[in-house]
Amino acid sequence: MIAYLTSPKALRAALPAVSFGIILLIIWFYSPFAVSYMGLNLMLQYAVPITLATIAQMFIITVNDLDLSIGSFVGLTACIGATLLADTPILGILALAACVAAYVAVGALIHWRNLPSIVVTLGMSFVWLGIAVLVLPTPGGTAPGWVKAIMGLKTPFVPFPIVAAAVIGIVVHFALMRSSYGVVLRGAGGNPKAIGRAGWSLLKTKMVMFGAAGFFGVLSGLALIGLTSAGDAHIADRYTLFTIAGVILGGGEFVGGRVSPIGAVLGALTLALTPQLMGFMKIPTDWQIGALGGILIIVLALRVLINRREA
Amino acid sequence: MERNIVSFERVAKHFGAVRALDGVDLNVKPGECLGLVGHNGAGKSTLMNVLAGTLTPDTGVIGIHGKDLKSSYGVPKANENGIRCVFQELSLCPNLTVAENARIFHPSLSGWGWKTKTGAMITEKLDEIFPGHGISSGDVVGDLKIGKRQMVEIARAFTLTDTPLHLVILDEPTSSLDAITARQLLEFVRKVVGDGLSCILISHVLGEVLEYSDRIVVMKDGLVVSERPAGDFDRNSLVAEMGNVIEMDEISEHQEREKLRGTTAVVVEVASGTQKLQAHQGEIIGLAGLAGHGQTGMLLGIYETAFGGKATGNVNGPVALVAGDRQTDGIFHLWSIAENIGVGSLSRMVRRGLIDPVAEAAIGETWQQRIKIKTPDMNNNILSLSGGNQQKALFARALASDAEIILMDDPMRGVDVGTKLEVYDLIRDEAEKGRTFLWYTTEMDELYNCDHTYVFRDGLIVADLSREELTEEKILHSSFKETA
Amino acid sequence: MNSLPIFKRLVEKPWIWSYVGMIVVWLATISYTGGKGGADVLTAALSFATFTVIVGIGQMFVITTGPGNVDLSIPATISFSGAVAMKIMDGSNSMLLIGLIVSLGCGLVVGVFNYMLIRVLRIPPIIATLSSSFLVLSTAIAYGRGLKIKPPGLLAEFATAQIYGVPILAIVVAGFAVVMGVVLNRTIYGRSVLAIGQNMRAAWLAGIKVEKIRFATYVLSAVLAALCGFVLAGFSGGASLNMGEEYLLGSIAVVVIGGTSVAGGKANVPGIWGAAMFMFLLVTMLNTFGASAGVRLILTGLIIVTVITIAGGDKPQR
Amino acid sequence: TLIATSVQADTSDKRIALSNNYAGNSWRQAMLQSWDKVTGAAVADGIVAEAPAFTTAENQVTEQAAQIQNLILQGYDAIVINAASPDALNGAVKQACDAGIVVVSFDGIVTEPCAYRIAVDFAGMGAVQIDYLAEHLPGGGNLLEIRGLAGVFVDDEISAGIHSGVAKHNQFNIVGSVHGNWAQDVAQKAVAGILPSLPEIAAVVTQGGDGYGAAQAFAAAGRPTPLIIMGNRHDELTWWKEQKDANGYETMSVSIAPGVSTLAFWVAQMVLDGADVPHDMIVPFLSISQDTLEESLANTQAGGVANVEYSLEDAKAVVAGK
Ligand SMILES: Nc1ncnc2c1ncn2[C@@H]1O[C@H](COP(=O)(O)OP(=O)(O)OP(=O)(O)O)[C@@H](O)[C@H]1O
Ligand SMILES: Nc1ncnc2c1ncn2[C@@H]1O[C@H](COP(=O)(O)OP(=O)(O)OP(=O)(O)O)[C@@H](O)[C@H]1O
Ligand SMILES: [Mg+2]
Ligand SMILES: [Mg+2]
Repeated sequence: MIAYLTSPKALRAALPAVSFGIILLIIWFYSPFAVSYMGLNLMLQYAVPITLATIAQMFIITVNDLDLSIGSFVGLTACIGATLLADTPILGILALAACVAAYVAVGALIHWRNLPSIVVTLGMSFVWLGIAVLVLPTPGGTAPGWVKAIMGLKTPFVPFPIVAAAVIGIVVHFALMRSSYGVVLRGAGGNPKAIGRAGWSLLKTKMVMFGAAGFFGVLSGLALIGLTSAGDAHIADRYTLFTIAGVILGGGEFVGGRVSPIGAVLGALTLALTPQLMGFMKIPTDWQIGALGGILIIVLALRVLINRREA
Repeated sequence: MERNIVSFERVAKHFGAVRALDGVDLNVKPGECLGLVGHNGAGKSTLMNVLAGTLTPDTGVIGIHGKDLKSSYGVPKANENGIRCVFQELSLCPNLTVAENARIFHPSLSGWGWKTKTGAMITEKLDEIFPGHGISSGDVVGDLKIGKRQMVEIARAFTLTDTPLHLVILDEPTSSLDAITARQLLEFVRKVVGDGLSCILISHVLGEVLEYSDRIVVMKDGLVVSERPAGDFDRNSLVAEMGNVIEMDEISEHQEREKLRGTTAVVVEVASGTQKLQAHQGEIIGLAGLAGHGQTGMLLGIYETAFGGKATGNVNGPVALVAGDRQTDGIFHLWSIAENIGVGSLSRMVRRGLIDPVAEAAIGETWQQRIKIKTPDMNNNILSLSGGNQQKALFARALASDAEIILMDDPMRGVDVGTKLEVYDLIRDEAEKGRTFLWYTTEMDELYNCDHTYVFRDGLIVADLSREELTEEKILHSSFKETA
Repeated sequence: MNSLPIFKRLVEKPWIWSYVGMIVVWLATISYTGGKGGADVLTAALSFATFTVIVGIGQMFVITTGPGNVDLSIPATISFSGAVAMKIMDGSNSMLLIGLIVSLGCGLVVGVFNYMLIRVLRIPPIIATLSSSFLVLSTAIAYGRGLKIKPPGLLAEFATAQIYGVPILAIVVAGFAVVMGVVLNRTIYGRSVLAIGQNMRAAWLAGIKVEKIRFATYVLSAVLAALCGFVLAGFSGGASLNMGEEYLLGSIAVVVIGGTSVAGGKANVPGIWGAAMFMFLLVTMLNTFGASAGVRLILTGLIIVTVITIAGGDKPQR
Repeated sequence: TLIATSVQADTSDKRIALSNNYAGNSWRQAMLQSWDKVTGAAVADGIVAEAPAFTTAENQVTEQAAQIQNLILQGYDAIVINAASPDALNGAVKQACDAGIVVVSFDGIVTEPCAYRIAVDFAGMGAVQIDYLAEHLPGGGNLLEIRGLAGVFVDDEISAGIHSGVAKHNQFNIVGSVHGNWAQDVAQKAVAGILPSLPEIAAVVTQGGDGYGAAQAFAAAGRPTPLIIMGNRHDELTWWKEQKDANGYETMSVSIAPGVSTLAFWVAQMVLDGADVPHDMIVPFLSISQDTLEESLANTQAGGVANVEYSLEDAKAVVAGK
């Protein structure tokens, strides 16, 4: 047991959690108050939508694709959420369902023509942004009350964002890592030919994964407006890069279907917490942007220690 | 008489100019083990791919259980009719565990507890076929060595749930197994055939086919050239049917060379436990033992030492490696055959700072001749080659390079008999010219080509045998010392 | 009869579709304007595509080394090198050479730093270059303070000069692209990059100096980004902190639309030119049509997706 | 009321933070420098305890919201904010107000009622350009509009102002419109692309900082230089001066002074001091005319932006609505 716990494999799996813990520890060192119910609630609120978007990205990465449109897609769903969903709920739900369907179609297209997902999703990012600008030409709108109520939930003992992250991580873990169809989905990333030879439809796996990504993108957009209470087409532009970084930080790999939902959640939380840490360390204005890079590097450098052991 | 499970008539498949199958008839009866042999590129795998539903033939009748399914045949139909295939290039998902890979085969395994169920099922099958396999159902396949991966894939093909199982195709199942495990598998095949299942066994180790199949079909250049009960063949007639006429009788010469040991300079020296691996210039050194006992690790250590990574010993001279696990260690799947060969000799092809396409083509042509790579055009993609021919290309890569020390990681996987003998000659010639070979092999016969053999167990050298001392018993004895 | 194989061979080229897209978009533009300004649009496209091509070539080599390899520090490097070079030259022609050397030096430093993160600290390239881009941008801010200093006259002249409507810079960069195409296909370095991109382990076992090649590739990308920063500052009258921003996804897009495989191991240089021109002309076409911002964005996206769909992906090998 | 004479609260132990979302252009750099300069002096004089500036690494609503939450946790007494979005930060701003923190927004203002707003009349900034053109080009003509970043409210407001101006002076006609994303290079690229297809252009209307890029694009295309409205950047003013000296070129320049950040600082200080401050204030934009060009150019740092910094007195005047 102890041998297993100190084995490189276990350490690598624990890495995302360790990175997150270390950042939390340093924050505690700067401001013990921040690591309280209220502090954690404040610091991690915006991690919830990022976590959801990161999971969406992870689904796509599982089948060896990459989604460069998730940021603008989240922006679009946020805009729909703050306008249609709030004004005419039925229409809003239909519109959001259409968004998910569009994701499914993109997945099907990529499979059908064997296209590089990077270009297709890059193109789609313009499409989503364009629709968002048409739906909501200038920022505004209001989030439906129930969305705000959910995001403002005061859970007992443990702050809502942590509960939410845990629930997301566990649900997705069971769906993708433990369920029997999840095996097929991950297998489609590991060796698509083998999955095809065993009689499964690769088209279906692509569509399921893109659909799941679209669904989580919608959740992310709604969670976001639940916090901001208003929409904005550009609200999540940078999610695209951050979600990719989150998946990788969580131990995922670009190809081969090697992903970890819990790792991805922790990766997203780490990325959300890093700027918070920076806020506490009085850094001169010029170097604030750089400091984020520096902290990321230091956190990631932990890998060396583990990889050294492995070598 | 029972109906044939498979009855193919005039099945043909062309890839551009290559006639992989040129009108093949094939029958498989219930409860028989059908041996399928043929030179590299004869069309065996193509035929099996058609049977497994992964390739659609251009023409021909696909009779399964007495019905012609030509138009609708595909993977789902094959599954429905209880036909499973262990492909030559393995078809496992490296990111999944052993149990998860087994689940892929059985859509009905789902719901709560599927993981336990599947794990038990595959472990049971592994225990049944390969006692003492040392694989856990929770192991991630990518972490397993190629031999173990092959065991998993074989065991998986024999697992049973609610779909029927009539025929298991084994396309070179023993190529990455050592002698002991190969025997375990073949005994198992006999047993299930006795129970009424049918198997198709493809192998280049003719002894296996002769001993374990009921009937043998010989293929040559996309055609079936002979089909008889196994008892009607012997090794020589089989070789003759395949179109090769060479036989081996060079053992005496080798004993001569063995006496030279020590007269040339030591080019490789690596300590291993209490023993020491030593290779002199011009020697052919065999690395023996059961698969996965540190032979590949030794070769990689030497390779890394030569390239200035870590220093595990002394290596004097440039090295090249012939990979055995061609999919992960050898092939550049986007490149042509010529490029795959040339990559080992890049610096020699440079003229005035640029790689000279003429020189590259020349190297390709030379080696196509010397090692008989079966292709109409060396500019074709490497994957258009049959498995054995891909392996030959990797051989050519190493031999074409200017390396003086050649490391071979069980390099004959899937190479046909005729070519093997030619390659043995080639190796001996090159050794005469001063090249040194370190040759890991799982085939006993190949060790007789070596001047000196080291036996590995648990990652260490446990025996050091000269050519005269070499016997199968000694090797087996050393490989199993602990348990014996 | 004879023309058929040529046509077929062309259709099989991965880069052809970016040129087809470019020509279609250009034709659509000039037919809208009734043929007016067709040549001038091409001139403009050439001058702006040039910058994308410079960074695109570096990005191409990085992407070709395999999945997960991408250089996200290009925008920061452009801004950094531009700012440093402009400040050092301070508009003086005599400092031109020194400015260029310092600028390329900036790229070298960034490239080495990126590689150290990837190799020594084993950080996945995408996060390594993202992190380093933050550091580089901070350095640019601290050093340049966002001030826009004019480039030396000679540099500005060179960067904007034309003969017969063809920008000199575009000619130079076209020449450079040809050289890099040869480097890709006919040198040991290029072959090694292609091999590593297909299978790093196999490349290592085939005797390729994997790590030296990866090092060279990341340095090449950063140095080209620095060069782009240098000429771009010359072209647009000074460096600004945000001048690299559009090259983040832009550099990736032109590489992939140009027919380079994101899975690694397959690359081509001509496609980068076609894709860079295509992207510029696409925006121009939609601007000319005068559609509203939303519609323009949607059409941009749909046209990109359409072109890539027609081009199709790799045919799977056996 | 009794404020005027009452003893005002002492703000020497108060801490004010600047929440900024972008540092990647010269305008933001000037804004941060003005802040440092003015608040540095204020801290030295003991007016406030500290007044650091915080910039997010990415120009994103979500990051700025998280940053505001961080500032709440750090217990600042007031947060001065240049917001990435007028509505989408309301959630975080509300949280700050609820924690008893004074929030003052400027340039990029927030709509949350509890916050103070120092608004720029962006629509006016657009309209004034056309008014100027109507005066100088009475015959009218074709206009090229360079816009900012699609989907951002500042872009919409300025553009709306321009379009209302064109509606009023119908001798003008917008024949082309491109998005320059407020980056000179992007603007130059977009203009260069559309220019060949456009008829003769009489004037270019802009949103700030795009003028020089437009001028270069016209020069590169070999087209006559139209009247280009400038945006107070040093390179624009320098180019204008050169043209003016060479051929008497006439135009105007209009933008917001980056020093508005210091006005916001003083407003925050006044609120903490107990002064009665209205929640909505308007700050004039800074415009430069043919006559004030030389003077403005002389006062502008090379490579920077024309600027005005505010003192407490200036702030009081603005608060009083003068
Ligand atoms: N996808 C393909 N494209 C082009 N040629 C192909 C393709 N697949 C097979 N071939 C060719 O068809 C012929 C038969 O190949 P096949 O793999 O069936 O041979 P094999 O008998 O299995 O040989 P081996 O013993 O080496 O595995 C070979 O010449 C091979 O090059
Ligand atoms: N499968 C593998 N794939 C890639 N690199 C590997 C692999 N296994 C080990 N390595 C490591 O990569 C390192 C670099 O190998 P390589 O010889 O390509 O580098 P190099 O460019 O020659 O640099 P150096 O001068 O440091 O050896 C080796 O030290 C080796 O340990
Ligand atoms: Mg075969
Ligand atoms: Mg080396």
